[in-house]
Amino acid sequence: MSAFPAADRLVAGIFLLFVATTVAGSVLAVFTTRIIRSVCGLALASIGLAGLYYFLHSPFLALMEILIYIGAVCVTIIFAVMLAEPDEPRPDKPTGRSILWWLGAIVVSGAIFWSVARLGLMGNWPTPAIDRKDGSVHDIGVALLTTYSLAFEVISLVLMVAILGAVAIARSGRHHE
Amino acid sequence: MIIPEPFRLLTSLLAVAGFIGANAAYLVWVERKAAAWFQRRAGPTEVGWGGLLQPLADAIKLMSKQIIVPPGTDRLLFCLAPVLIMVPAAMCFAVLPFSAALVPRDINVSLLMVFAFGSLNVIAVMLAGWSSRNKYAIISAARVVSQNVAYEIPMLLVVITVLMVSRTMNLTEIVAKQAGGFWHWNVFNLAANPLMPVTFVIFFICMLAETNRAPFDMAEAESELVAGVFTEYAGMGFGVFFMAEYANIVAGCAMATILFLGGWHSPIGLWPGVWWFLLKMYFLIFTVIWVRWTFPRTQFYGLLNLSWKILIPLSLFTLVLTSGLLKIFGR
Amino acid sequence: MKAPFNEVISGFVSLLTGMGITLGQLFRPIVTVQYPHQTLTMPKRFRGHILLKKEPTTGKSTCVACDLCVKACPSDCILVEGEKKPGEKRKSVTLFELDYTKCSLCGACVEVCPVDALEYSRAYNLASTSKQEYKVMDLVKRLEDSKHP
Amino acid sequence: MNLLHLQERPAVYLVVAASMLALGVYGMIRRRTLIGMLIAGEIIFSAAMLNLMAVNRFFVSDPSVGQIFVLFIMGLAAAEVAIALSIIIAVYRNYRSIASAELSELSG
Amino acid sequence: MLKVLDTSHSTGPQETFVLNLGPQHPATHGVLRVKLTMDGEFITNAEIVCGYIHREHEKMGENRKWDQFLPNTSRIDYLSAMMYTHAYVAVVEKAAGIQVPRRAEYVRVLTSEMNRITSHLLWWGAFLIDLGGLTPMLYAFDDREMVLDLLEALTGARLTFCYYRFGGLCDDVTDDFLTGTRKFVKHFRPRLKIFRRLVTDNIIVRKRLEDLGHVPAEMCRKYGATGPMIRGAGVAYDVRRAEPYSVYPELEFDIPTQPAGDNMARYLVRMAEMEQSLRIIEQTLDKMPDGPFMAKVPRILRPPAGDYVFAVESARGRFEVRVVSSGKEIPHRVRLRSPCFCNLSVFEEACRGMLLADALALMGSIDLVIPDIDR
Repeated sequence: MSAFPAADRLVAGIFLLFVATTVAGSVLAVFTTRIIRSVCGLALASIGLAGLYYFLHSPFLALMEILIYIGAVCVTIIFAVMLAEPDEPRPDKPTGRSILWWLGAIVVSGAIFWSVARLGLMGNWPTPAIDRKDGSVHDIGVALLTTYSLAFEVISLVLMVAILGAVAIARSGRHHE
Repeated sequence: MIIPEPFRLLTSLLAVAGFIGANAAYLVWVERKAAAWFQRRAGPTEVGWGGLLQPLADAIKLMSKQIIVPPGTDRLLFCLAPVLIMVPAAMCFAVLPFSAALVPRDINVSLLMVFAFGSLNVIAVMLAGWSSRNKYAIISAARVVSQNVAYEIPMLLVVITVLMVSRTMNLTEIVAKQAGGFWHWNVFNLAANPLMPVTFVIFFICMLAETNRAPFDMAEAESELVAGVFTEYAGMGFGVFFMAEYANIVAGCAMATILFLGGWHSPIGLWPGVWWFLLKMYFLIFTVIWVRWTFPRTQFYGLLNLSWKILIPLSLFTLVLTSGLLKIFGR
Repeated sequence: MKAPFNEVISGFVSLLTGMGITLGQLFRPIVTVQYPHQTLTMPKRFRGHILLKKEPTTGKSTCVACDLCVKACPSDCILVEGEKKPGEKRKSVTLFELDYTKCSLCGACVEVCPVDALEYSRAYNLASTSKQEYKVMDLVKRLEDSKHP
Repeated sequence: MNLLHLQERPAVYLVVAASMLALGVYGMIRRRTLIGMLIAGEIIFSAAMLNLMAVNRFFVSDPSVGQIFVLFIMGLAAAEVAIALSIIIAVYRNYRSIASAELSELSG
Repeated sequence: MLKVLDTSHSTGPQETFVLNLGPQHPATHGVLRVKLTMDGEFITNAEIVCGYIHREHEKMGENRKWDQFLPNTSRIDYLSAMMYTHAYVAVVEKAAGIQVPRRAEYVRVLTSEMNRITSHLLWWGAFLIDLGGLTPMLYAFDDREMVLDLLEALTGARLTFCYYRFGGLCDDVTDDFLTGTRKFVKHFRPRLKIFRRLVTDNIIVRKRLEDLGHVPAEMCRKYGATGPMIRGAGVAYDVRRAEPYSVYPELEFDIPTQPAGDNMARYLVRMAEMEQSLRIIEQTLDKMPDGPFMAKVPRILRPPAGDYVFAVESARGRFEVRVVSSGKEIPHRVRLRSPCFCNLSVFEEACRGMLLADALALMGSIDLVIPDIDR
């Protein structure tokens, strides 16, 4: 990397781009009224997140994020959007109650952001390790099947149950057969 | 030979872009010529010698057309979709090893990278269909999603089989392990799994389905859904989808070559090199074209049945078989 | 258990057979005509639009303007005028207009002609930038302009 | 503040995660359809994952632990999406709507 | 829990939408419009809207002299022009009491059967295009062009032949034509085998056709569907045998039937019919008598007053012409019963509950010629 001119500036730029993508994606996902755009926001946030994972020395997770979140979660959500309604109902005229809700949401999320961010910034963290080796795919695999094998099995069980449950729920409403 | 990093990056970027562009343009020509010859016609002959400048003429024609965004569409997504479809295809090329030295970017989990970005494809097609707000396009988009989800599964299962045999996620290493004669190629690696040729066929079928090629071209299905998700696209908007289709085919065939056909290794173990890679890849691409001009389209549910009832059980079976054999005989 | 398995195998074989056939066709010569560069010669009986025949001796039409073709035409697309020139027994044609935009190329006029004055043209790739050219085709003028005997 | 080495400061990641969490909570409250709420939920999941990864990268000795946990969360998120969506579709079939305000049958 | 979510008695609005298929849609082969009410990809109702190219052929027949209607006959169903002309010519001959020379009858049967082959070949190619296979059409056209070249050399036209006249033919057959036809028969038999291996045996085609698009014999009778439709439902109804005309009684051929009534049955019937047509062609070539090709016919025809009906088996089914003569130069009434109209009317009932793609395969297997529907 050292041969690259202005390498650190480029890297910083890319990093900021990923941060911006993540936040912008989340904002889009939450604020837009069209659900399909909201899914796009989620996909965008996932791409940004994948980039951040890469900066956190975990290319494996970055790719898994893309594979699972965009390739699976977003696609499934879009599929459900196609089956159900595409758009949220247009907001009616702001009534006192809805303004109250809106204010409440702003306050709650603002409070959460302020407190968590404050905790992150001011928290009494140990000195961060700057140059650490990344956990290789091999290490992850070994750890999955030794130390965390129980969790691994539980996860596979959860996924299995989820598949069966999804099939059962989705099938019960079918009236073609 | 050590090339300074920025130049290496720049050249590989340019080379990948050029490779994709040239392939997308000239595969159109190849497809038209091959289709014509399969049908005993002459194909493009007018522009340039043997119609060789036809892609250029097509591009000029497409670019000179007005880009129409019909009213009622979701403008942002409608315009974004053609852009979005080119990106994952291009990203895949960033890690494909053309030969031992000719790798744009050699990363450790390149196999995962190809499939992660490959799975983005469906989102773009889907957005194109959804944002068009056209009934044909929406039906087609729904088809595409269920098709791609269904075929992603056997494809990944097959890839995991290969992964277990070669024990690495690095594409360069996967190819390196297949050195020395065609009997070392994964497709003929019967010692690891006697069903290896079957897994190759499964991979090839899934690749056809993932790239929405005939006989699985549900995205376009021109006799049923007019032009499917592309119905509302005009001019270069359509042209980009067209190019992305070929870029995806090239990526898919390159992956099949790398995973199963020994990449840049020659069948007799001598003179490895990039030409072997290209030869195998273009042969597979020709096969893709050949399949398209031979078969009619499958039914939509026939397509899902094929995946869920035949390909997934088969690929699961090969996966279990491989792991069993590996457990028994070890390495 | 066996039947679906057999179906998969036989289905796969049928696919390969199909691919074999198309590959066989790939190496056979092309059968299409490269139109602007190659053109077809029409068979003798080809029914193009009608023309007035040129009588080799006089170089003129034998049409006697009897109006039978006008009456036979199902689409009303022929207009014939003739005059009796002094010193001749029969009328001779002065105007023979074909409205080709209405003509259905049925050949009723040719068949009905008592003096065999009409023939079919062999032209099949007609094109023009103006409709008028086919709206009124003056066959007498064409006969006079034509080079062949 | 030096912009050049932001990527090596844990606080940046934590603030990004906090913002995603807040956005997710806001979405959870404000979205009026089930799918919208599900998406907001996914944002919250992502915030948690980013937090875990940041802590894993900077403060934990074994680098694979955090990655494994994030993998688990991804698996759970996928399972959650599958279940949630099938429920949403079932609800939609029943009520022809996925607006949460209209699903008031259980509220008595 | 699951019971609560059961939606079989859902009270919400039905989730159906209307899909407008045509008038310009790749699958309708012309200007036909079908309004489909869809539930997802399933068709719940279909409404056929035809008439986009109605040309009043019947009225034209009533405004022209008897022989001036002849060119029209080959333009109703332009794919079986010979047979349609045959029906009209024969009904007028019946009315006027004209005896047709045997040579002319043989040539009529010969050319009609060649026309049937061209029609079925075009259907085969177009049907495969409906199914998404683009190559077979070119192979079919390769062979079809050979027949059309022969017929063009004989009649002067490739599609709208208009070759028959009251009392015979407009011109005699040539030796070139007869030898060419023999050559074609020899060439075409192996081609049919190639077609079978390329398409009929293909698993994708079989999966798309077998057991789909059922049109049982009952339904055919209800709507008056004939031709390959009813023969594909197991009924051996063929006008060539049921109401023998011309020299068909002297020729040996089978009426291919298939019991299943699905898309595949109709497909197989048509493929078998091409082979039977080849048989008929061979026999007519062998038995071709010498003699005149035209009977003596008065120049101006005035058939005696009366009501005359004549039917032929066109490539798509029973084509019937009914003429009412009032003893004048111009027919009083010309009525055309075209097979496509009746065959198409089956579609509305048969496609209910089918998937869109299968319904389009069904539509293809009906073999529509839109001008024949609208007339």
